[in-house]
Amino acid sequence: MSFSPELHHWLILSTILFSIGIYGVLTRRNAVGVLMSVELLLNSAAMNFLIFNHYASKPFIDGAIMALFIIAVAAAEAVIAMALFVAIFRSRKTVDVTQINTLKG
Amino acid sequence: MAVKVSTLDERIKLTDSADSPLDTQEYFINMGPQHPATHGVLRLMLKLDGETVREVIPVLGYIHRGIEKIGEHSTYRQFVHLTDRCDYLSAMMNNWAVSLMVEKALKVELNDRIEYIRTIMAELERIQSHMLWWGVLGMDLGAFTPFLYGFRDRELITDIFEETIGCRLTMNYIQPGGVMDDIHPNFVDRVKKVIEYAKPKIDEYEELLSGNVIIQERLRNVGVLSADKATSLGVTGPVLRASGVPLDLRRVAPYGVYDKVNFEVAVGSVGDCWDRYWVRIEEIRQSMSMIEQLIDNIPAGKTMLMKPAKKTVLPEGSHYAQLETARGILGIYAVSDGVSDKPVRIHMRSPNYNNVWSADEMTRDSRIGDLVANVSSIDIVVPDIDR
Amino acid sequence: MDITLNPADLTHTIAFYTLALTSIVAALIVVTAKRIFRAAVALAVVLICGAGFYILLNYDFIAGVQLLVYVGGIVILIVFAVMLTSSLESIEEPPSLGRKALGLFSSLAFLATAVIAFSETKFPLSSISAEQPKDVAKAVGRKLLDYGAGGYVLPFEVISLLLLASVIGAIVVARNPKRKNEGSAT
Amino acid sequence: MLDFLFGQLVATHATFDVVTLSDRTTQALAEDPWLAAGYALLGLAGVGGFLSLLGMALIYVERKVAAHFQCRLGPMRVGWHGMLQSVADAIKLLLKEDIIPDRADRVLFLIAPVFSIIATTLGLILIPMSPSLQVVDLNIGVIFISAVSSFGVLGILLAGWSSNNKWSLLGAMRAGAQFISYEISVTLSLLVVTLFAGSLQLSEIVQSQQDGWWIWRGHIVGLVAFFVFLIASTAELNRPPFDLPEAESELTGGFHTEYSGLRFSFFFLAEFINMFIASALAATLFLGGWMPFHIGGLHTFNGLMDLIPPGLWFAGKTTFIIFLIMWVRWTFPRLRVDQLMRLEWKFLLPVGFINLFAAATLVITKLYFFPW
Repeated sequence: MSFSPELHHWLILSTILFSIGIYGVLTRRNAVGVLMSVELLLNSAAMNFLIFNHYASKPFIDGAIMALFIIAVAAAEAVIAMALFVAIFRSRKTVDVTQINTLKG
Repeated sequence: MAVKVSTLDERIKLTDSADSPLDTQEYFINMGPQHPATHGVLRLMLKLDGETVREVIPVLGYIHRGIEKIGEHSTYRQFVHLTDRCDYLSAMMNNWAVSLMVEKALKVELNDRIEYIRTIMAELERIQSHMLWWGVLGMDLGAFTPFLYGFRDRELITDIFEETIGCRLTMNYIQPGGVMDDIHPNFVDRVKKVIEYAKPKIDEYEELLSGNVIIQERLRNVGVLSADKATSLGVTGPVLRASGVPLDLRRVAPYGVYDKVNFEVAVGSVGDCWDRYWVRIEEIRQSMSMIEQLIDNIPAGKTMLMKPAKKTVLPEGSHYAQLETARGILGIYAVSDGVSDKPVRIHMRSPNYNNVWSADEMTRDSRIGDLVANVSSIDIVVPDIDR
Repeated sequence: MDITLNPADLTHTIAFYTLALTSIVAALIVVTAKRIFRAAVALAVVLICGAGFYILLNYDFIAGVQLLVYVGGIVILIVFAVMLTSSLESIEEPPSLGRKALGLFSSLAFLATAVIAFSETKFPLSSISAEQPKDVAKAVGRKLLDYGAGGYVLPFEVISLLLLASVIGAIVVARNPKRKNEGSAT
Repeated sequence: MLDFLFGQLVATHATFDVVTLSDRTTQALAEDPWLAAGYALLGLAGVGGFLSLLGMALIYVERKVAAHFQCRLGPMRVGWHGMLQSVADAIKLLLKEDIIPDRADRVLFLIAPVFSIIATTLGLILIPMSPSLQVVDLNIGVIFISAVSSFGVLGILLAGWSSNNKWSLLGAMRAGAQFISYEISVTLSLLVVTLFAGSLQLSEIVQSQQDGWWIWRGHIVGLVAFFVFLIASTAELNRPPFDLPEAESELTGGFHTEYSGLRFSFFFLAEFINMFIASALAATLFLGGWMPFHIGGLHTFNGLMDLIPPGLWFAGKTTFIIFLIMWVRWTFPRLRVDQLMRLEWKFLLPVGFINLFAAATLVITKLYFFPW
């Protein structure tokens, strides 16, 4: 076993980041915090695509394109989420997810 | 009629409760007392909704020195010295207002030489005040260069003052019964030279600032003050004239030798910042032409008709005189008991005090940047507000 | 154990572990920081480290996009969201013990499962001699606009539509219905 | 006759081999790790020294230019014609008390200036100053520079937020909104040159201007892109007439209201270096960077131009653009917030898009000047 990064090192790293993201999604009270945890999840997913692209199909770049799509989706998601949070904050004066439990504003 | 006076806390509460529920969060912010755009120690409480100003509450008193109260303990001649420190950019005009009040009360007839010198001095001072204002307006809008241009040219006028009077800012030149001293032999030549020099400079000012597209954007239709609002707020001076009310005491109730010179009263139409800008630029031009008409015709005569050492006692009753300073109408009101050489009560109706309240009217529902332009276009001198 | 590394590999390894450590610590800050703004900054750090990882994997172009879109766009949006919805003094209450336990359990369970799955699986690694395309940016561009087999022009268009829709949606949701006549750009 | 004289020169100077410091480091890494470490150290020290020296020089130049615009002399006391004034100011700033507001978020308050100076440094290392004077030459140079500059604004947002001052917060919000908006226009005009040159690599973009600079080879399109870039990058630099985030007369200094001493000087330095980066980028993309003034086909003329070393060309062009930016600063007043946004979204953005389409047409139809 060598210390220089191989496929499994990379995979474990991205999995750790993903698990941290899961923890954040489940425990964060602030909606913006939840959004940030989701960004962590997306980021580690994009990283996985690139890792597999690099180690499993080097001559092709489909993984890189998937990573690009993930980044674009993350951007769209962040835009919408921000708009929703601002709207929610306007009507409820809070973005605490444990207190936003009705659908009616 | 009882006047309801509310404290600052009450006013804040009042505007706070008007907050629409659960929409956007409005908040208060202090502009000043230390703030570059308030020209001294004026404090403006702003109620903001994001960048939008919902209300402006001027909070006064940070440079209050009790000048009116000190006036009650000093003779009229001593009081003249204090007025320099109010609106320091119209120092001689403040002196003149007190002198006018005393002369009116004592029915002193002045000779033409005194009136000519006073008028020329007042107009010179109006020019330098407007030049300074022009520079400061540029600086408030983010252009630093006009500030130095304005100061450079104003400096030449203060040099003239220094030669004759010995002072550059708080001149204390016009006294009850005349002027402090005769004009310097160089005075006439130098004034002519400066006017010759400054005329093209005003065109340069216009080139630098007036035609600029950003200045037009920043000033046009910003801070509109309607004629009705302006009169009901008691606004005077260029701000009032910009709103379309041609009230200029130099024309309406002439003092000095304003009835002998030709000049136009610059009047705006919309009442926005641009009109206030234009009115002042035009006033500089008019003042120059006035000085040109007067400077060659200064008659000979004495320059002081009342003996300074003599005790000045005004007749019993109240006396009032007013004139047009660079910022508006300055009125001096004094009550004398007919025995003492000191007034029982003295009050100044200062132009800046009334003008500053129009900031709220102008700025409501526009941006912070507009507030700065508005405050600058009102051209306040804070010591004159607080006195 | 292979100690005799050449310097190029050594710098590569050092960079990997440094970035990995930094990004894990920063990610932990993201999910546990009481002040939400600090979490946002930590998120920026995680994403910058992510760009570093992509450079280590030889995907410079994706790293650039990551910095441009994630750090320059999304993080700033999130910072805006934080600024609009909380103040400097607002400190988030820590989650209840139950939630904490639940979160910890699920994340650890996921970690364990995933790691076991990795160690059990034999991935079809490409041979060492396989070469990456010279210019990833060019290759990505060609692939995105290719409408033959293996081309991504349809997903590309869908993504652009999605972005447009989200921008319009965001404007509609965040618009203040009461003040229609005022300029919305502040 | 002249052709005979300069034929030799053309042959030797017509191609420029780009060797960056990072290339040298990677080459040396395989053979001599210590040499590689030496190169890396040299790069670090060079960038650090260059950063502070350039910052001070720019501050001095700015003051002198401002002074001469305003009919005065500017600094004259410290050193010959005030040359050492910046040094004196730097010492003063270093010795000043470092004040942290009582209720501020200390950690963020302390790292905010570091954020912006790091972003600036990362941008600086990519600038090709001459064929042999460039630290790193990434093949995604253009994207990298705009990416890095966009996290400089994160430092500003941090500063504004952590100061716990409403003015700072307003300034930070303005900075964020302004930056995100104008970033689009900058990127659009960068894309025009990328289309022309067919590369994202800065050194290749410079090489592509062998036959003429893009500002006039791409005639109208290049010119429009140049001006859009100049306007939008002035806005990104927070310089007047777009200095709303720190508008002194409105926000008392905006995001850096609460900063003092060394930390303030970091922001100050970052701002000036950013001005250099923007100017250098404009020079590189539109005015040919270190590439001498060439006219396609005229070998004699080109040979003559090659006599001036590339470094001087770069310095001259960059200085010219820096002077332009300073000129604008000391002449124009400031825009209002909504006008700023209107300028971007209703004017620069459509113009940028149309220009990009025009550029694509130009590239397809090969309608540049000197297409050979």
